[in-house]
Amino acid sequence: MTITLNHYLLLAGMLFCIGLYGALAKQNAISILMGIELMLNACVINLVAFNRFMAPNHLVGHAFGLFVIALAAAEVAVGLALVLTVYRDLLSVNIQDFDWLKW
Amino acid sequence: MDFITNPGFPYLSVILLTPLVGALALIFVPREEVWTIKAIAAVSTLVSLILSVLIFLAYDQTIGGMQFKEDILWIKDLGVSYSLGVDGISLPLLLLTNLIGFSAVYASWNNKDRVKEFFILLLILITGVMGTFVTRDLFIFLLFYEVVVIPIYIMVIIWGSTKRVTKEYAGMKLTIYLLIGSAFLLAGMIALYVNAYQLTGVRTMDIESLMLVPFTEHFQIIGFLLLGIGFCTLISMWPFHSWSPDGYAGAPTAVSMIHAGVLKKIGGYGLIRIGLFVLPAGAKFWAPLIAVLAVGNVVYAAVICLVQKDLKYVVGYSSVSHMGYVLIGIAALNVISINGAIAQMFAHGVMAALFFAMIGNLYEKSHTRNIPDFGGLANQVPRLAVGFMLAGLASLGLPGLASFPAEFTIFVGAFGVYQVFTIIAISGIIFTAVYILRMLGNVLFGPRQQQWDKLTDLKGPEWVPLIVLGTVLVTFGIFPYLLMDPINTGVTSLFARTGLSTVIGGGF
Amino acid sequence: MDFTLLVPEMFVAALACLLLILNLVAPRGERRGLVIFAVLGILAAIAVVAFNFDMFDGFLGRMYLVDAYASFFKILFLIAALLVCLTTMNYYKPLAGEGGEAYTIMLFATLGMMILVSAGELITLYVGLELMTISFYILTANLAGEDARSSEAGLKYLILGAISSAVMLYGFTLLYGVTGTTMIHEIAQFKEASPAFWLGVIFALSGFGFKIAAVPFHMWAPDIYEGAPTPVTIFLAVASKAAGFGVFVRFFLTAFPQHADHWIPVIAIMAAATMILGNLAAIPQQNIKRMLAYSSIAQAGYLLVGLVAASEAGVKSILFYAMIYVFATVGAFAVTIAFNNVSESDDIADYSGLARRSPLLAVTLLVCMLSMAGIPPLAGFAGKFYLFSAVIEQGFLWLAIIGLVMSMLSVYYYLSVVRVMYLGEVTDYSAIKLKGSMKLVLYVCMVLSIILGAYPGPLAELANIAARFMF
Amino acid sequence: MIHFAVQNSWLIPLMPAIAFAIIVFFLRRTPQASAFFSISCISVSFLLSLGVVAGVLMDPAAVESSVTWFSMPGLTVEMGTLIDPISGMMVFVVSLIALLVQIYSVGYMENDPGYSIYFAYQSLFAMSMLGLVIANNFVQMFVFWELVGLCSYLLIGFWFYKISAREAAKKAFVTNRVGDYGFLLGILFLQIIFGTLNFTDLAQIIPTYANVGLLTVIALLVFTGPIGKSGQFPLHVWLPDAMEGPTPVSALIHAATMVVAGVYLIARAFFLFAAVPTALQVIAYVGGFTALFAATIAITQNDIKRILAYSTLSQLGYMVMALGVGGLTASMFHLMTHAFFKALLFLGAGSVIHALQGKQDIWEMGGLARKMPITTKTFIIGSLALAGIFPLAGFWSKDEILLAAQSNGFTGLYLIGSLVAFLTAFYMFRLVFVAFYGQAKPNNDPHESPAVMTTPLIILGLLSVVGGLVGMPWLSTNFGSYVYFGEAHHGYSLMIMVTSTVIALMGIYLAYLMYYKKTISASAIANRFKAIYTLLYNKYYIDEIYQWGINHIVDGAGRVAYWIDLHVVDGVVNGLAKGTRQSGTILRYLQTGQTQHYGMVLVAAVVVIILLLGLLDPSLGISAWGGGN
Repeated sequence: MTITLNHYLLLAGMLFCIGLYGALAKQNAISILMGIELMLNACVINLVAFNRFMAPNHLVGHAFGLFVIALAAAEVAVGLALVLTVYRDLLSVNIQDFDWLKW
Repeated sequence: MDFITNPGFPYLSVILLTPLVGALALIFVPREEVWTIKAIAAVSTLVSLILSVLIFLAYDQTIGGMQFKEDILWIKDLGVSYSLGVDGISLPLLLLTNLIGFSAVYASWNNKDRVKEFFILLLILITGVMGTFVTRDLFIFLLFYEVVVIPIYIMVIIWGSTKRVTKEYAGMKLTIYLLIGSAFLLAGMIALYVNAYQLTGVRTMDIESLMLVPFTEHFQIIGFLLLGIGFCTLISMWPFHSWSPDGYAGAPTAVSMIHAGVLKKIGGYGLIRIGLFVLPAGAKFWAPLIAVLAVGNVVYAAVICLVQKDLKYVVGYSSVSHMGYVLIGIAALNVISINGAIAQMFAHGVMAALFFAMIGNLYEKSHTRNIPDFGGLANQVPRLAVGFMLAGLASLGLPGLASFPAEFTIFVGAFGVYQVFTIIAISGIIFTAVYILRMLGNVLFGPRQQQWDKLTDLKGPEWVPLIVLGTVLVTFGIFPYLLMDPINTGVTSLFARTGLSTVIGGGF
Repeated sequence: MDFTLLVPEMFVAALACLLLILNLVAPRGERRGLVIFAVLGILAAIAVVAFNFDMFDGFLGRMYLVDAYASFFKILFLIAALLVCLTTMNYYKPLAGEGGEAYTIMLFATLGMMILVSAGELITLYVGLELMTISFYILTANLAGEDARSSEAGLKYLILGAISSAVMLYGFTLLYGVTGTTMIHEIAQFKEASPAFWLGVIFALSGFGFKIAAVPFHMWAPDIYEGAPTPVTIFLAVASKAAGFGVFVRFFLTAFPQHADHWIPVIAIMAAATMILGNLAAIPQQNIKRMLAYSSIAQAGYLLVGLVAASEAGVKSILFYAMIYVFATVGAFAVTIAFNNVSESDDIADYSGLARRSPLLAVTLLVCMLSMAGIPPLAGFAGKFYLFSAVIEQGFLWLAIIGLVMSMLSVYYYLSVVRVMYLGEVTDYSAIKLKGSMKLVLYVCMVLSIILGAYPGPLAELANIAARFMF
Repeated sequence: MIHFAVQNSWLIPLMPAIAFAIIVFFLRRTPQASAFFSISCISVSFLLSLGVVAGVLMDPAAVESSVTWFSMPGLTVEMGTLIDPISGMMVFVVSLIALLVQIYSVGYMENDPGYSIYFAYQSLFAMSMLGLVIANNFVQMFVFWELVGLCSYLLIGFWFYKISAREAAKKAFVTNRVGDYGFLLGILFLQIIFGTLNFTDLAQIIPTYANVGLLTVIALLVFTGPIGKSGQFPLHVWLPDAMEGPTPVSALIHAATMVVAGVYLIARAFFLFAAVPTALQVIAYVGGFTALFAATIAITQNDIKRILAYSTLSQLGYMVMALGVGGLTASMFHLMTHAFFKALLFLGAGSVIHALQGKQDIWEMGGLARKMPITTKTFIIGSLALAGIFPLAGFWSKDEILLAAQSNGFTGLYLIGSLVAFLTAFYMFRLVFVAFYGQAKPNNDPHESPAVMTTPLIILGLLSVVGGLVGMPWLSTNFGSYVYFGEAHHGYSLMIMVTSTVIALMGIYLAYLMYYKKTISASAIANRFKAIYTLLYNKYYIDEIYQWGINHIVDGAGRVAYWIDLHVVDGVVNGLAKGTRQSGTILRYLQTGQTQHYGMVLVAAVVVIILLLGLLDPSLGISAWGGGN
């Protein structure tokens, strides 16, 4: 069995869905951030796989992937800082507790 | 009148902008200087009034068409220009606006609460209404129309009165109702504009140019529907009328005067100038429906007037009823009926304004508008009673006052087209007589009541609305050709220009 | 590689860094000098952009486009940043570290937006987007502030923003995979639409929809607008939204014009839903910031109408409306800042009698809100006229009717505020004192809202020039 | 002078118009000056009308002139004058009676606080009535028709502080409006069909118009105007109530001039009615019925003015009936003589009321004959004239009417006419015997009225005596030689003259027995025919029926419509507003504050859009996705 594009895409798709599930279902803010990371990683896999199979002449997909990794790191850095602040205010990282702003 | 036909002088701009200049000037007057404030308001409206009377007289009927034109390109990419002009249709309405505007200033003379703001808003209101009648550009027309809505709201909620409904409710209802109507209007106008551009390749908002655009019949029907919803709401066509009695009841006197007197007429004016002359096939398609609803207006509202207890509600519903005549005149789509409709708008405007001025004056002194509270007021306030009588008699279409020639012309014009509807509508003259005389009788006549002995009669500035509007009612009633001839010039020349009779067919 | 094309961006980046350094040097708590510095810098940046307004060039091929369209938006962002900086002078709460960091981050967000609207390629676009968004996370949370609501808003924004951008990114990868390119104009040459391609389009749509807070991607906006410090809310509502539109319009009109028949109806429905929901949900609000948040959702709906037109006139109308929307929104929110400063309240009920306490605030709020509602002769009317005439030209009469009716309906809740201001019971007669910078903002917003409505010609001409580059 | 008057007959209504304007604007505070000015102006009108009459007598051909009031393509409305024998006669009668009544009013209205304004109204009325009379077209007729209605309203309600006056005025106007509605419709039909409303033009066109059915409808519609104005059944109810006005007003407006405007209209437009025999028959029977109907009521009434009012109704019915049977000459003749003696009777009644400080019940009078000799004599002359006793004015004109009815084959109407003649004589002399010769009441202190009031009485008394002679059938050139439609014809029937005189004398004798000799007990008869008496006394309950209709049907419709307006029309509006607010509230609470809900909505929205695109447009192939590409 050879690994084709479809396998990579399937993997990425599954990863994305798992990440999405995590982001939407987990209550712990840290876990949610991790879910988001998974989604972004799925994108990276997609990019790299597409680059390899669909347009192997350029390395645009790889470059894109690198940018995504960097930006994901930045995002998570800010995210963690925010979680800390919120924890300082509410002594909780449970996302369901944060519903002061509503209606 | 040669001096006034000097083509270079922008008479219409001066007429239009003088009240606005007055309003700007008022901003810089300290609020304590009540007398100065009133004087500025009175002078600025008087200037407009005098000039508009001069224009009315100087308008050359032998030439007809748009005169006193002014053109400044305003928004190039939309094809909008600040273009003014009056023809036989707008001329009477311009005069009407200024008559009522001037009277409204005096009708508010005794106002003591936030005088400065009141007169600023009033002058803006007058400018806005006037603008719709003198502009030849669709965009500017709409602009002026919508400009007036917000000042009215503010005036209602601040200086209005709460009776059956709160003034907040009345003001909001009036505003939102008219604005939503104007949303359809706006949509229709934009569609008109866009369609004309697609057909001719020229972006123009000039109403007279739009009249010559060959719109498809399908588009005309949709376009007229949209415009019609807007205009018919404004002219309070059944069943879009319920803002009107509540609104007038809540509004301060001056606003009621201007609203019932002229603002409402923008609906009829728009229906004629834009609905009818720009979209004749659409007008033809919808005219029967308008006629039916107009009959509803006349009879239904007149019957409701019978059981009203509040003076303003009587006049409010009465104006709904009278607008039915205007609508049926428009729906009949012929020169005679439209002449009549425009004349009726003028006559009703003067009459309704006079009525509201008198009611306002009475309310100001008695703090009630409840008809059963009154009785025998002619004993104490005979001058006020004269005003009431004049307005009431004009309302029931008495010959010798301006509304009779107008109504008669409408009837003649409409009768040939919608016989049954017109017959039903004319029955309104009976109901009108009943409720008007009942109201006049119950308020003015009967035994003297001690509680009203303290009422003071019209005096000083309070005379002005009665004198101005009463004179107009009588003058145009005895010499109706003064009013009818210019209107006829305007309508016939537009019929000829747009070839309307060939599109509409019949009706002649 | 003509680096001169990047002068505005580099200027703004430099300004941001300079501010950061200055902040270290300047005494703690000193805000005034920094703001003046930032304002002057931004003015210079505007001059730089405006100087090269009517040009068309690409940096690295068409990777980074410098054209009038981008310049128009850049000027808009810079104006917004300028006005926001001025409003912060009056903002009582500490804003991101008692000093300059907030301005630095704001400028970085501006930089992100500038990159975003110039992006001709997916990677650049994504980077610009993230630069803008991440800056906003920080600004929203107001890390230096004590307000727990800001923190909550920041976290919410971060989570939702990250999810949305991940979805969008996934869409980008699909597009890249299907077409084999990240250049937007090259995607346009890809005529055959496969399911994967459409997934990519829809995912991208969701991402842009999120940025502009269009229904059904709008859920974050009211909470975040309410929770964020008001100057940030302004910036978010005005600049971020405009940036979203800038890239949205460019991306969709450049990349997918040949599929327009399919995505335009979707956007039309979104536009209609946005206008309806935004206006209806604003009606029962009691908090003015939240009300304005819903109102700004509705504004996004109007702007979307221009995209539905997908024509030169449509783009022009978006540009025009986005610009006048800046003044209306900044003006309205600035009033809430000034009011909050003395009353520490955003409840509409507390605005009672504002007309007596400060006529300027009341009139500005009135004018700006009515401009948003599209009442002539204010700017919003002209803007709506452009928008709806563009869309009617394309045959979407129904959308125009919905939009117009909804905008007239919006007068209802705007006037409710007006009623409170002018008629409400007055309990506190003390006049509200305003700082010069705040007065400046208020006057600018009010006067421009009137002038641009009464005489929209020049701005419309600029928008027209800019829009021409899209086709 | 004569030529001038005929050519410038527009001056006749103009004079009182000037008086009205001057009094209203300048003379309100100087009562004597007002009266003087008003009377001067009407005198000028009277002189001019004398000139007109002379002119007409010299040359009966119609003289017409007009100016355009307003015009437009398809509609030209004129104001003009049409002087021919009919209008000449009317101008003369109207200006004469108006002049006499104004003179009389100087005495009668003395000390009334509204003295000036009273004369202003009188002038306004004179203007309107004269304008109506000389009208050369239907619109002008209608304009002045309405204006006389207005004057009637104003003068009935002159003492507006009396509730009864206020209500009577309103009733008069509204009832007339009902008639005017039909009249207006008729005018509109004429305008639409013939394109002109000029009498002369229409007289040319109408006989050639083929659609008799439509013409009948038009004629009947026009006839509703006279039904209202001339108090024909069923719109007669306002006239008795109109007696609330000052008595000179009743004499002028509600007896001699305005109420006959309807009759005059039919005569003026006789070319229309003559073309449709069916309409004429209707008119004849309406008139005959009214004549009888009102006379029966009159015999039971106790108020002196009301008796006269019902008498007026009855006589108006006579005139209308005369027109209906084709006797235009007879009708016009009776119109003129009736104006003389009915004005006389009203002014006489006014004199009595004046003397008794406002008492109007004939049973409270009595014994006036000795105290008020002039009034009594003139009143009796008037009564005899009304009863149709030879050779007084009423005799000639009534005989003409009966003759016309009989000779044109309306035997039933002839009998009714004779019966009415009997009733008329009876109720008039019931009035005379009770009021003037009955037992004097101790608390009354009557005295003869001043000369300014008695002079008009004497003049009118003279006219009542000799006024009928102009119509003597034995004259070769009499009234009928000038006033006629079609062909003038002279004729008389001695049989009718004798029988009608006998019938009238029987009526007088019966009244003499019942109310002077009291050999027949009136109350016994009343008790005997209790039901009929009550019915008559209550005027057949027609007012009550109308009142019920207005209260329940018209106002009921108003209440229903208002309910609909509040709850349906406004209900929809308010409901929409409420619905909008509530949907806003629902949307508001969808915003739960839960971050992950928002995220789910986001994802769900993406899914929905995928489905939407896929389902709506299968060509995109999204619906087939799932199997991969």
